[in-house]
Amino acid sequence: MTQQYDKLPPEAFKLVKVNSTHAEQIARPSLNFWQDAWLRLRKNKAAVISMIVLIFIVIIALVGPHLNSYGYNDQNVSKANLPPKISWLAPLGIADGYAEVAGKKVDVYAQKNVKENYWFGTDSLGRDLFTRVWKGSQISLLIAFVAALVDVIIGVAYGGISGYYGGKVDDIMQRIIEILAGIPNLIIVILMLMVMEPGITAIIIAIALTGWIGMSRIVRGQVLKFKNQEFVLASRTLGASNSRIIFKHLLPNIMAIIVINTMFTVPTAIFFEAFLSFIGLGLQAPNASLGTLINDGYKMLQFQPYMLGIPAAVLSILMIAFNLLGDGLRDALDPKMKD
Amino acid sequence: MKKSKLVWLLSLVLVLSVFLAACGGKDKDETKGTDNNTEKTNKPDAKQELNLMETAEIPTADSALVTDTVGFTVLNNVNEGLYRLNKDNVAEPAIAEGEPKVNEDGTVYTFTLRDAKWSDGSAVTANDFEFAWKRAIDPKTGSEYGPYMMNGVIKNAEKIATGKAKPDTLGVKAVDDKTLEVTLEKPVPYFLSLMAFGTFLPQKEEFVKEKGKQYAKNSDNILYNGPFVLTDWDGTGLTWKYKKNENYWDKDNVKLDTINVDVVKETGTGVNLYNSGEKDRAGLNGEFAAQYANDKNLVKTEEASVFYLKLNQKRGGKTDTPLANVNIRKAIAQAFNKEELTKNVLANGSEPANYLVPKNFTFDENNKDFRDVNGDMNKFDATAAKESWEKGLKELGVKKVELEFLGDDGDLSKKMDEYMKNQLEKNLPGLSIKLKEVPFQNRIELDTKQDYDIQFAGWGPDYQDPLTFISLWTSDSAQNKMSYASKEYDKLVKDANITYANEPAKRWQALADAEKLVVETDAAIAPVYQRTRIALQQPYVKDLVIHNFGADYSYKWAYIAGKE
Amino acid sequence: MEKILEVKDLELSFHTFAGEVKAIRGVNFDLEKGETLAIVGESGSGKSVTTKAIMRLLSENNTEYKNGQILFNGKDILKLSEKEMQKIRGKDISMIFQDPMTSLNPTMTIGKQIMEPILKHQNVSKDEAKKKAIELLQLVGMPKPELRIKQYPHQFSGGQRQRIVIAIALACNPHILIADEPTTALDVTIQAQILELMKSLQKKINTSIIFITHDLGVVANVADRVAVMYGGKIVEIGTVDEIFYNPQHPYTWGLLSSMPSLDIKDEKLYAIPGTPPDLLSPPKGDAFALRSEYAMQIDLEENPPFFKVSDTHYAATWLLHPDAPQVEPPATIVERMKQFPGSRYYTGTIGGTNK
Amino acid sequence: MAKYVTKRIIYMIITLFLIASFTFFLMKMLPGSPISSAPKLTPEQLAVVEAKYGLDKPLPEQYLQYLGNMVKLDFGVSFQFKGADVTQLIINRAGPSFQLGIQALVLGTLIGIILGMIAALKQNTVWDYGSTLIAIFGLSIPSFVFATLLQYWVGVKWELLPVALWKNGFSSSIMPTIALAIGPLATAARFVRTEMVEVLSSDYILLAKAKGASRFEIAFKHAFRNALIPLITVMGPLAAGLVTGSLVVEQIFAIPGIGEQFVKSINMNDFPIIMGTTMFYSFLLIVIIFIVDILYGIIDPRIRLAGGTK
Repeated sequence: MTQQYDKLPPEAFKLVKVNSTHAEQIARPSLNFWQDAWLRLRKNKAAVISMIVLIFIVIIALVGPHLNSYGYNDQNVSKANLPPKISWLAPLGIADGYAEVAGKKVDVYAQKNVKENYWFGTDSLGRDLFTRVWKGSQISLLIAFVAALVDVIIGVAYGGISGYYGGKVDDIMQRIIEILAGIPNLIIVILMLMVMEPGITAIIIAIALTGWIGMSRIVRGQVLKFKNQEFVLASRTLGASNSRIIFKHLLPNIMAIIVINTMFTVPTAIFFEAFLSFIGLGLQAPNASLGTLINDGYKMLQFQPYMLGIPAAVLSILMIAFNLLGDGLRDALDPKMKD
Repeated sequence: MKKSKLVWLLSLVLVLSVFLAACGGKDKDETKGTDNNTEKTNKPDAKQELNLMETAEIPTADSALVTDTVGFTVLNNVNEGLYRLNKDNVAEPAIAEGEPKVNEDGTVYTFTLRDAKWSDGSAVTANDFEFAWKRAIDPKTGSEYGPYMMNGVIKNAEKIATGKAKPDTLGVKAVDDKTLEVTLEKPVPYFLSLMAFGTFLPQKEEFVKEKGKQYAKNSDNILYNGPFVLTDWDGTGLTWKYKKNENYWDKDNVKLDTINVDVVKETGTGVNLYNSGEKDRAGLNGEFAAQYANDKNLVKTEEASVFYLKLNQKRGGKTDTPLANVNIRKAIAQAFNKEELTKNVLANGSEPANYLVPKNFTFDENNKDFRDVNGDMNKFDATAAKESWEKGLKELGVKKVELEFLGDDGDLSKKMDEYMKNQLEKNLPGLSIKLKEVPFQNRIELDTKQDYDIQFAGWGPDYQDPLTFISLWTSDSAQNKMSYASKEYDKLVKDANITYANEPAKRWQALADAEKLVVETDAAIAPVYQRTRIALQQPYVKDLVIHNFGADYSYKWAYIAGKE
Repeated sequence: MEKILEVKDLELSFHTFAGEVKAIRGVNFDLEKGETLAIVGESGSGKSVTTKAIMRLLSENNTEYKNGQILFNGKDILKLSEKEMQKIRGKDISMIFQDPMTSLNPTMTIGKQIMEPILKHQNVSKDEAKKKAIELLQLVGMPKPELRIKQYPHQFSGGQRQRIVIAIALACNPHILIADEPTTALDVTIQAQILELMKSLQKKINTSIIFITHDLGVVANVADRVAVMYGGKIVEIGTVDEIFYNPQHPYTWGLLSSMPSLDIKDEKLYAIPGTPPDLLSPPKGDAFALRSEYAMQIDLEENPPFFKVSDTHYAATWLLHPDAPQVEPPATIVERMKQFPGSRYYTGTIGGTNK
Repeated sequence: MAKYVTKRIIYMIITLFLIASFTFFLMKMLPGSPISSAPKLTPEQLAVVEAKYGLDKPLPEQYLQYLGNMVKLDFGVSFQFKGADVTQLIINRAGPSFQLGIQALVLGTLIGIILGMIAALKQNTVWDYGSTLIAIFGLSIPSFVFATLLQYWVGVKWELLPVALWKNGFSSSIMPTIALAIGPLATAARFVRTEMVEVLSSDYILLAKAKGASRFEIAFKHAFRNALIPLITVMGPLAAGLVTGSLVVEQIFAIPGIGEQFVKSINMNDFPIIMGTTMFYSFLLIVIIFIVDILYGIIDPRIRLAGGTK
């Protein structure tokens, strides 16, 4: 290396006083945990799209049933089993109101002399499927959210108490869990549904009845992990009450994992409801849920595939969106993944 | 003697029409293809193997205990009683050799048995009948159909069933190996048609006692005296086979060697199996029926089952409900569109019923359908319904009525319930219907407890007489369960049963009057539809006989022609 | 002395959700056969990244090598294929990681883990490899090696595990051993043992060592030369004595000042003010300028080049520019410099010793 | 170990006892019974039949008798099959269910593992998204829909495999196995991916890489085992999930299994079968969980079974 340097102007070497706090200012803006998570989540394209899709579905599930003049239980048997028809899509050969009947493509709308268009077609009682699909989504989402909420409340409370108080309490509570885990929950749900008056409440109770165990285990694990960490001990030595420790210190730290887990509970509940419909323990008619619609539609699979296809697509989109959002949240909220 | 001839004649006409339907719904021209096929190839193939499906397992193959259609169908094909429903749905002598001797007042029948053998080679004797019937009526056996079929028919049956007499006192006696004497409680005009019913099949005493609890628990533990023997049945399985019974007295007329039966509970799966060539016949329900409406292999069979709404007048047997009001009942009976229901919702060829006793089921001496006497009653009429409704509401002094509608939880039932709810609420302002859909067994339980307002129920005949339907609604009937009590009705039924037992014309009229009373005047029930069985059947399947009461099918005459 | 490794103008970035992190912004150094080079600096200064770059262990998905060369025996490692690289890893260059608790595979016996590189890089039978593994364990001072090779990592203490990791690293007599803070996670007493072990092993097999640490005490103990890194760059490099007793860069001053010292009595421990630079948007000029009380105007504008202090000692600070004003380092540094012949504060006689 | 096993067995017995009691009283609460819903029976006959099923005794006595019989593996006699032995029925029906369950479990986890591995090794590439999507699709399409689609296309349209029924040996089991496997497949794939990603970012993988191990060796010698051990912990729930699937898949493919009969028994109010099957499923699940825990201890050298479950 040579020691030949450019001649520099003398003022270049004037000492300057730099405020050292200045150095901190240009560092990354300080973000709290959730803001940081949100930033990370925003970078995850799949999660963002999923979130938009979910919001869209929730909105349309609320608004959709009012978008046309048909009620979800308005029957018009003479207009039964119409395929979807959307006027602006018809020229493309999709949703044009044609269906295959005995090997021939026929315009079912013309055949049945139906003037109006049914966007998603009609079911075998001539009810508008567009309205029913969104009404069904509404109910499915309601069931899923409430069931997930109940899961969260019971699971967090149980796991939290068990983990936080530890000792004998934990021992007893965990033995109970161990025993409960041996119960095949599907079977119990089915048996419960046989006893209860069928309906939304029964389904929610049945799903929530066994769903909280997983949540409680996770929460307990987290509480056990955090409760002996320095920041909690510090706060305890400062005389913080149990409730303060739980709500100010533990809960915020395990919130992330609760949120992630909920993201996976919701689609499971939707799916479960669909399954119950199949074995005939679902909602009472004329209520619709995605499950009952799929169950109605799957028998018509070969002839009126749209009756299965549309609600199944909505269900799949919901499931995929929830799962991808859950994945995204896990990546965003899990401190292990922080770089 | 006279009676049996009547049955003969009646059956002949009835069966003609049923058979026509069975062979492919001749009322429609699209079945022409089938007809051509039929004529072209009627020579039996070398391989006589039929592949069929059932929708449920065999709950039991014990003729004393059997209650369901699958069980009756199996027994009908592997065993044979004194009589058998023939190809034309007529009960004709089977194990009985020719017509029985009947005494003057029609209460003692003496049957002579033909030389028939059990599958183990031993002879079928009169004692086998005596034993089987006494076993069926013995309360210890716990048979449902024993008392049900025999009470009021065979002497002392009711007393035995209620524990007031010993099973030995039943009016059936093996005079010798070949002679069976049956004493009736009273003259029963339709007695011989009962003799084809599964409950009256013979059982070999020695064998039953030897097997004890294991009797009829699987295909090895039963003896067969019918056209086929059952094999490969483990008692609870989803599959069984019929093999030709080489010991059957009429084996020359049995053409099939093997029938493979599998239980397929999903209609869609059944249709797929049919379409893949695995199975030769597949039953269809509403959704599939509509899609295959134009299929050239579609087979429609009108059944003698009628479905109706039971309108419960005293819920829980305690208080009067709005349905105790006749105008309210009439309003409901007329407030739903049966045409639309059968055509678009059921869509399986079933027909709207404005009656209780099905058409093409029973005929008088002149071959006139019982149906012709009363014709249609309480047809759908929204305006009349509304009028009655308002009148009823005024009488009750209310503006709104909420009723529970009890139905089955099958897919098709649910759809019908939804339709009914919609119709009733639409046509009867102020009515709100709460649907309650439960499994069949639960519905029957709720029926027994009389815990419902409106119930969607149905009835299939057990024997070929209007009485099988009419007797349901007497005030002491076990099937009533809706607190319908009409002295007039009870009297009419008693007339038909006893007073006019030997006067067919008067009896006929009494039955018809009773029907009019219960359906039209009192609107105690609201008939909905008469069911049609609809199925896809390969054209090479010939002479598969479908019955509209008792067992569903007879395979004795069936054969394969033109499959190869 | 033969140069076994030369890092020239290495620049690399990570692509993260937040943007491009310029982790290494031009690093130059070389490593001679048999010597120990210590790289010191704060967390995030790029020490570990530099060594992982040498091993090509950085995730290929988000790492971009923007410039420079890493010459191993004259071959550019950055241009090698993954296959060729695999032949170098563990054989020619091997590495010891910071946390012995996590760097062993929990479901594999340690015997297998030690044998793995032997079987991989040397044409030996399993039995021989096993013998070698036992020898290695003996070498790193593990008692009863024959028994212990059948055991799983969780059956060992932290110090023992680090010995195993060292045994793995030494399995193929590597030319270069990279030790990434090998003692940080250990107790102080174990630390000393491990360091002694490494020193003695180095003598036995004549390996060059790159020793990454932020513990200057350790550096003084083991290193021949020291490179000081800050903000993704080497700011000063020289022999141990040069860095400890004649530091030139204000950051080195800061580092040394913050080291508790037994021989210099000072009540107050020094802490460098401010925080390390954000490498998402590295500052213009000298990255340390913002935290330095010796900052000059030019420090905020232009990157300082390396100024030669001696043949073995270079520092990147404008203070060494001939035109720069003479500044007074912190008192503790002046104290140190007084002991170093050639420093401007040297007080002893030339040729004398300060022992 | 022996102490641990004893402890676990005691818990298993308690669990079974609770389930048995719960089921028993639940059944007693249910409306309807096949006996009281046989309107053709006279009261005298009813009494006989009730005595036959032991229904005439007071509830506590029935309960004790039920528990006593259960210990003898006697679950009474079926209502719908007019006195058929429930235990015998379960034995008759268990074969196909077991075969399908095991095949589906093996197939599902195997493909799930492969998908999960691909996704983790090719993280954030098309491969990753592809296999993740397959997995989520598996989770979001109800098995009965999937089964129906398979049956129609593979069976009827393409005529590749038997449409349904259980009589063509192994080929009959292929489609139901696939339909059943889709659930465990999805679960396993997602689980393996998550575990694998975590393992791949661990220090010992870096060390293995530093040793000069190839990608393949890293993936299979080091990461695979560590990622799969936790998979064992979800095998219990996975197996339980198969029960769910089998209820519908068996019905659709007309397979003489337990699940199919369970659904029917529910609709028929055949309490003895419902109770027997529930106990059977519970027993199975508990045993699987137990085996999984023991297996976990054997496979994972870190776990010693002396302590609790974790």
